[in-house]
Amino acid sequence: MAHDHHSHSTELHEQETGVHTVPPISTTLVTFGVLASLAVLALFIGFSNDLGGMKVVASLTVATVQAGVLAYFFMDLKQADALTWLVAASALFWTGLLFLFTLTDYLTRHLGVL
Amino acid sequence: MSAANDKNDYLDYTPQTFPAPEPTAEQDRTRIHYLNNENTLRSWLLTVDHKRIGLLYLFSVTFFFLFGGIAAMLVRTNLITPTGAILELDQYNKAFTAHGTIMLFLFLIPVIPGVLGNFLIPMMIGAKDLAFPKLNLLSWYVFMAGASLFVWQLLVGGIDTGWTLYPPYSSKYSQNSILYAGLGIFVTGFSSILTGVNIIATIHKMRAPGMTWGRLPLFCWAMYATSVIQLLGTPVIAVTVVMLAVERVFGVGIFDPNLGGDPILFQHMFWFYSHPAVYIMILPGMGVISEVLTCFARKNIFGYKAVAWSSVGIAVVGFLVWGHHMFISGQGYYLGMVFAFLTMLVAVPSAIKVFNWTATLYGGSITYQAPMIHAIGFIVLFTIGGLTGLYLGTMGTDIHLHDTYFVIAHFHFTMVGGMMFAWQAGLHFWWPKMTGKMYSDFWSRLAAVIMITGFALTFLPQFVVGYLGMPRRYPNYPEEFQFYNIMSTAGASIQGLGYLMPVFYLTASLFFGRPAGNNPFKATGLEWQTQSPPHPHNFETTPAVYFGPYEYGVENGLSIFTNENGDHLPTDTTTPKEGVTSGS
Amino acid sequence: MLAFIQVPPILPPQASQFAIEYDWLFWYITVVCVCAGAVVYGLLTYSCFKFAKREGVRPQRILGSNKLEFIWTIIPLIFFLSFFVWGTKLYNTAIKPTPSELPANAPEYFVVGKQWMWKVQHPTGQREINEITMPIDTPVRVTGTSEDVIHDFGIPAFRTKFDVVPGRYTSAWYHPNKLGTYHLFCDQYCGQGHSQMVGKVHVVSQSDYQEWLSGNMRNTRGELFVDGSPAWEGAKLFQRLGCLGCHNNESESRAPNLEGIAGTYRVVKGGEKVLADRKYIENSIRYPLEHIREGWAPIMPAFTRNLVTQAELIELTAYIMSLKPGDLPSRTESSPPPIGAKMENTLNPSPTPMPEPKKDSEPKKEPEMKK
Amino acid sequence: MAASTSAAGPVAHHFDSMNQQHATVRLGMWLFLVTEVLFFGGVFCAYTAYRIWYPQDFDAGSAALNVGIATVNTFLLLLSSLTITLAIRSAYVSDRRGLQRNLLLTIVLAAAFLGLKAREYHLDYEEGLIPSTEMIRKMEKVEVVDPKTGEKSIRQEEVLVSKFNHALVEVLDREGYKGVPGKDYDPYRVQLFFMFYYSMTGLHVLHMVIGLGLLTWQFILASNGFFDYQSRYVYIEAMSLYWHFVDMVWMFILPLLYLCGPHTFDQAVHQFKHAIGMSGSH
Repeated sequence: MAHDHHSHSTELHEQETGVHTVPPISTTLVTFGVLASLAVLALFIGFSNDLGGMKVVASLTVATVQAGVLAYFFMDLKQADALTWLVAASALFWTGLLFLFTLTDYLTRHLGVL
Repeated sequence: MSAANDKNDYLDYTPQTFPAPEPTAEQDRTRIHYLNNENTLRSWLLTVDHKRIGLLYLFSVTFFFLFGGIAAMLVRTNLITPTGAILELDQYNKAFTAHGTIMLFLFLIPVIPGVLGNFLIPMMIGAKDLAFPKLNLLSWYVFMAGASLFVWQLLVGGIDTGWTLYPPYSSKYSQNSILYAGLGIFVTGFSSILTGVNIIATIHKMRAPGMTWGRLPLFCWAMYATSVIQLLGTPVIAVTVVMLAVERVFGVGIFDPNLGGDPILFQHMFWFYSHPAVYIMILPGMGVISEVLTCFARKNIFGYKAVAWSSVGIAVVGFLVWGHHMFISGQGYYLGMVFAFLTMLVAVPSAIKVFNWTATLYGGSITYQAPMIHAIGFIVLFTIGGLTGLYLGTMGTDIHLHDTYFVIAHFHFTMVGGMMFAWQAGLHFWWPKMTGKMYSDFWSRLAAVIMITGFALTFLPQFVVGYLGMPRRYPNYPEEFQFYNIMSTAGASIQGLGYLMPVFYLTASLFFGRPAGNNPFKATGLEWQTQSPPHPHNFETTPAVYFGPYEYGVENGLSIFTNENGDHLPTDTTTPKEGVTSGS
Repeated sequence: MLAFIQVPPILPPQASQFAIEYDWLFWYITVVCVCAGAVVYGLLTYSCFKFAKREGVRPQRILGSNKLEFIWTIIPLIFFLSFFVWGTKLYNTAIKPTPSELPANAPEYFVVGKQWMWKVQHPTGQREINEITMPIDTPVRVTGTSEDVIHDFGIPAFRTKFDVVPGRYTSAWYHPNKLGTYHLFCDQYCGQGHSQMVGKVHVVSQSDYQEWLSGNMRNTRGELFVDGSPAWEGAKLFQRLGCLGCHNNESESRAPNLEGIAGTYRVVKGGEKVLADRKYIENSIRYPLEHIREGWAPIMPAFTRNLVTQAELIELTAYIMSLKPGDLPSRTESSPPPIGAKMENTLNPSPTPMPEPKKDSEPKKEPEMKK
Repeated sequence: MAASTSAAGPVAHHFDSMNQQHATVRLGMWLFLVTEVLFFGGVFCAYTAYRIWYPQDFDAGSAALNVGIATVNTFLLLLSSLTITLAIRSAYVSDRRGLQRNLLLTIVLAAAFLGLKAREYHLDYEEGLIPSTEMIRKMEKVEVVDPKTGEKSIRQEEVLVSKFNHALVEVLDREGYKGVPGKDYDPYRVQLFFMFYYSMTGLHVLHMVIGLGLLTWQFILASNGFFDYQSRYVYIEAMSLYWHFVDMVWMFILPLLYLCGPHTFDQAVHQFKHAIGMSGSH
């Protein structure tokens, strides 16, 4: 009884979440290489003072790419199940909401009278 | 792993069938359950059993409720006369702040997730415990730590900013121990985050075979939605409080007009959490009501999907409406318009719920024990709360009603008329399961009626006096408002009486109450199929589930543990199709 | 004590154009809500009695009905949206009046909120404390800011309310259409004296308003509001001569607070008690070192004739004699914006100025002024 | 069967399988990271709001920061992300020595980061870049108006100025920032920027310290006695998730706080040398 009880529920849960494996060491090193070079790029942009308004845009883009690589390879979203993706996405989505509405205020307040 | 539980391996325990057999009086005496297995103080303070932690929460929140209740009585008593009957201005401000902060952060937010959520969710989904038992215990300790900060803050003089803590008053001008209170909010918030993580992980990963999302009890749905809000909202107020504290320490800061900072920004970030927080407070209550109504009307819930998804809808849309607290605060006009629109949308799911509950009663076979009376009280009062919310969500009408007693009445109708009655309903409904004892039928019904009448008398006049323009947080007010305030105070004292009664008859039931039996209300939920009080591991064998949660509608109810042929296969491996497609 | 309770009003007075428009929407929502409540409670009561448990009657197995649910999703939504549309329109009227509602040249009152009082300045320069007098049937704009924390300028009879925020200007407009005196509340919690931060709104006839302006009308505190009265001129001098730099109501002020000293006995160096009458005050301005208040440093410069003429001395004294607790403006007060100032672009709110060096270095001028 | 559910084995009593347990732990950590995202999201949001209002002032503030240390710290943190990823691998393949080595490396890198950070704060403190209402007296030409005649005269006078603003102007001059206080930027709003600088880096440092604690704990577990790789490696993994997140936050702090103002590479080098005392004073 205990036995099939187990076999049963493991099977049930394995279909929920696949078994994780650790990526080959080469992948890890390559990922690090990419991240490091992106960091160099970010600093390069930071030290070049002729971009004007585009500077912050450029460096934030780099940062976003960096974060993406980090999340996908190091934080292993690569093997993660749909649920994990959903969780990660929801974090970004709600942060987006916070930004969207709050900044709407700061961008449009002067248009209204009150 | 869990030190408290692997001591005795429940030797005399026979593998369980579903529903569990009613124990004989003899067995009942010898049986091991979560209350009598180990009774040292240590075993309680270091327990990782979700049921015991639920009880720990029960004791603490009840204590804090009395605390906040006393503050409320002070406030109401003071308002008997236009010039303030008993308190100095400063004392009054501290009293209503204490009432607000304690009731919100130490009672309404933790009460149902902490007590009923902890106790019931694993049992409702057929699990042995929450996903992270140690984390669960930790979150209770964190909660108590935060709570003691609040208490400490009261002892050293209390704060007088109102629970909203608006700067620059809270950051520069108030001379009180804001820092302790802020830290208290931060810490208790952390505890509710941990609870949220725990509950979401549990509902996702620990469901018994066949317990699909379509068969999940509505209480679990509501708790799931609540936890989502706790996870996404709480960190924002935490960091906001941090920034406030920084400003207080440095003397200059982020919301400081002297530096060109904007006090309104604090309000944005505060309400980003604090508006969804009111859904943290009401959603679990809605879950409870769905359970109670179905059981006492012997009916399937009317429109399971609608009720379930409206919880999720509220959780999501609830994050998009915070600006309706700021229509006249000087936020952008266009933003305000967007918020007003979304506010009208978030009103819809609540309306759906109310209609569905009403429809659930139709064609039932209704009995009126205490939980049912509370549940019906919930519907009646929450309807008023919801409808009056429309005045405040409408930009135009909010101009006049904002920060008046109309607002006070509105949110007490939702928070107390809603959540408090739901809490009472739930407590009375699951008390026999928690303790194995039945409370006095007469007294419990009487208390319910007293609470409802007292409540109505307290808060209905406040709508009128609010429309007349009496501002909130006023210890002194023009004479012409006195009549309504006296009515309120009278009602408040009746209410207070009502809330005291359960403390007595529930305690009495522990000693003199008759054994409740496994399933006194003949409910269909999994939690009712184990013995009461339940076994430390809830179920020895994980049950397999075959039908939806509210199959009252057929003779004797369909046992959710038997397949169509009525075979008892608690550990069957051939679960229905959707049984395996659970998960995200 | 119940005997003393007034007969309570049911509805607030309706004293402005906006109030009328407001109440239409208010009662529309009320009617809709009452109907909705009636439906819910009707069904509830019906089921509760009809389907109470009876022997032998089995509950039906109803799982739901998409049709019904659709209906009671859509119908409320329609009503809610009607609230939204009408409400937004009303809100728009409240903050963006059309020229017909509020002419561009409408008189503009300035309001400064301060813990815990309202200072009102009329377009014509008169000031009131916790009172605002306005002529009937004349649209006016009220613009407010705060010296310290967030306050809220609310007048129930006009159904309006707006937060006054430090570091920026917010405003509202009124079109009073009913004579009378109405409540003025601070609706945004602002600290200990929040409930003391109340006042009166006087809506008076045009003729009375003219009389009021000419100063022959007394406010509820029985004071004249003469523009150009000695006390009034004195107040301006008090500001200009920088007396406020030391004689202020702040904890670190370097000179005695002058509020309400008139007619009291003041202890001076040597323990002697002196009656603070007009003579005493004039002397203390001309020859400060004659009477030094016990516990204060002799740092006050002598305001000799070439600094303060006799006429000015009288006005200054009149002002100091008239000071009541709370009348003294706070040191960092940015005096209310000039007449005709419009909303500033709130994208860069002007911070209230930090204390300027001039005030602190004032006592240092003492030697030069002596000679 | 009671045994299978008791806490004897590596599988906790309330789980049915190791796999379920691992999945749950991962999910739990991800859920926690969601809250962390919103936690930092809050303060970043406030930052953005004011950045929209006061771009020049924020640039000026950034110009006063020590970008040299920030640069070095960036790479320290990236390296630590690498080593902790290797640590998971070692745990997965039950290589205790490798696990210890990688955890230790991570700890060292984190400590180095924190050390430099502390030095940075110390420098800020020495330069007086702490926002406050504090005033200092200094001689200045002021225009005095005779209250009677209204005639103006210039006179050397001791006046009160905001301590921070005074210090800021000096630092910016030293760093060669071409901007006139009061014209191109308002020192008070730079104070606002510095509030963000301290809040954001402060919260980040707090998270680093917590992470350091976790690392040390796992290192101790790995070093002495029983270390059940099968059940443990997922905890290392969960911890690494947290650590990577902290790294990720820094990736955004760097451009928003340090790099948004005008900086040059030589300046960075010089600042870093000065910070670790390899060059004399400025």
